[in-house]
Amino acid sequence: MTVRVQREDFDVGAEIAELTRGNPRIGGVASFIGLVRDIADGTGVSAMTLEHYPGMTEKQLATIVAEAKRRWPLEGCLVIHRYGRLEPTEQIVLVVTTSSHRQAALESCAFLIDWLKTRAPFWKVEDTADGARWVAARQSDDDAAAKWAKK
Amino acid sequence: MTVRVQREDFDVGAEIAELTRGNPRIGGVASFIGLVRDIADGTGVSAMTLEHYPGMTEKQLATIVAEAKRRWPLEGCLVIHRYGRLEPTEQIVLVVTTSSHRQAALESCAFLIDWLKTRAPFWKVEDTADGARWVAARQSDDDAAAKWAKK
Amino acid sequence: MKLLYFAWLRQKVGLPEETVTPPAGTATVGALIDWLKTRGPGYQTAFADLDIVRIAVNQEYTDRDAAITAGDEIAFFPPVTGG
Amino acid sequence: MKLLYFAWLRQKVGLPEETVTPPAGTATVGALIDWLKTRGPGYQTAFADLDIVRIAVNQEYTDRDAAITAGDEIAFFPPVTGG
Repeated sequence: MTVRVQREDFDVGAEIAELTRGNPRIGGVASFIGLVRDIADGTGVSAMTLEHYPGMTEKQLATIVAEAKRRWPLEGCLVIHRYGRLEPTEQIVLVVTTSSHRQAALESCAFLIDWLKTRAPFWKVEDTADGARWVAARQSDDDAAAKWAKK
Repeated sequence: MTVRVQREDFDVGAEIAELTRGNPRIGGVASFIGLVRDIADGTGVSAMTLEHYPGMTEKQLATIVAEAKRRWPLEGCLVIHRYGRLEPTEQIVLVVTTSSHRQAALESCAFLIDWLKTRAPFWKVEDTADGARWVAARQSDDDAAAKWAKK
Repeated sequence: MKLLYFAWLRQKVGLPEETVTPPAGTATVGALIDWLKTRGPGYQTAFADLDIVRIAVNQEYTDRDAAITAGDEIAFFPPVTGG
Repeated sequence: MKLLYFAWLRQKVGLPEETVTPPAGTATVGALIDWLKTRGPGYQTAFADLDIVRIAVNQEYTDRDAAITAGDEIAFFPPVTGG
């Protein structure tokens, strides 16, 4: 159950291999990778910068991971979130979950990214032709997170 | 939109990199990997062998992928399924979906593995201490596939 | 027509595939199964419980009511267990 | 107490963090915000619409009713947009 907040890129294949290595109880591995797009809300984006709240970020991510572990029978769980300046096609975030059961891996992975998006203290500012623009929070992200509330 | 049925192992990191390379429209990449477990229904499994129906397998997988593409706005989609003899911790199947939208990637990935499990003509026979045992289909897999039927 | 058997159906029938010419008038998969069961105990065991036999004609899923003709590829197998 | 500002709140206030000693009797986050707004136009703009200001005390989410004491770390920021 690892959480990392880092400026550097990550190697998805190596991270998944590391999380699963030598554990024959794992039947399913689900992962999600968030990438920087070159367009947002119809406007071209040449780069974005992710700011975060050191200390609180790790704390919130650990809380979310603990909640996933409480809800699903997980063998392993990894969250990596980058900060700093990122260009289109670069990797922002990685979530990987492993379990004996396919549905537990798939559901917990979706849960983690949905909750992370509304609870982890990161903020994006985008470079556009009109200058820097702070990304506004989306109602759809709140809705996605809310659907896990009742469980 | 690629489907591969092969005896050889696959490199998850390389496959994801290949599917996303140079496409700045992708915001989310979801993946699922199925691994061989060393225990099934309470019995130790030393290896399993996957048999399939060459020709029909590729056809069914292509149909399932086309259905996913019809339901979600996907940028890319990859399904790799192995056959032959596999030992615990070995990779069986890989599903990767990419989209501008996180939910489209996550949902279509779950859909693909659920449908694949009930429609792609593969059969597993497990080596146990009591000899070879054909894996029986699970009601839970039918239920998982059925939940996508109404969409 | 070409018949294919997979998994434990293949083991019970005793062969992975064969080319057969059923009697004239064998117009559906169901009639074909009835005829196959007259060919020996392996077939009888393989087709004893049709609830757990899946059918594909020319690589598409279908059922026992499906019409068949001489050039068809007809496959019989248990519920699938891949993934 | 230590105050932290992030994203556009940081830009409006004009600094990422500061240590302040609010008047005696400033017992809640809400009272602290009222006092901060008396300190200049940057603060007034930053805290103009409290519906889009999130609050954390000692790195846990809370709201304007939360009690605060001298040793606390209090952070103000917009709704988060990571992931």
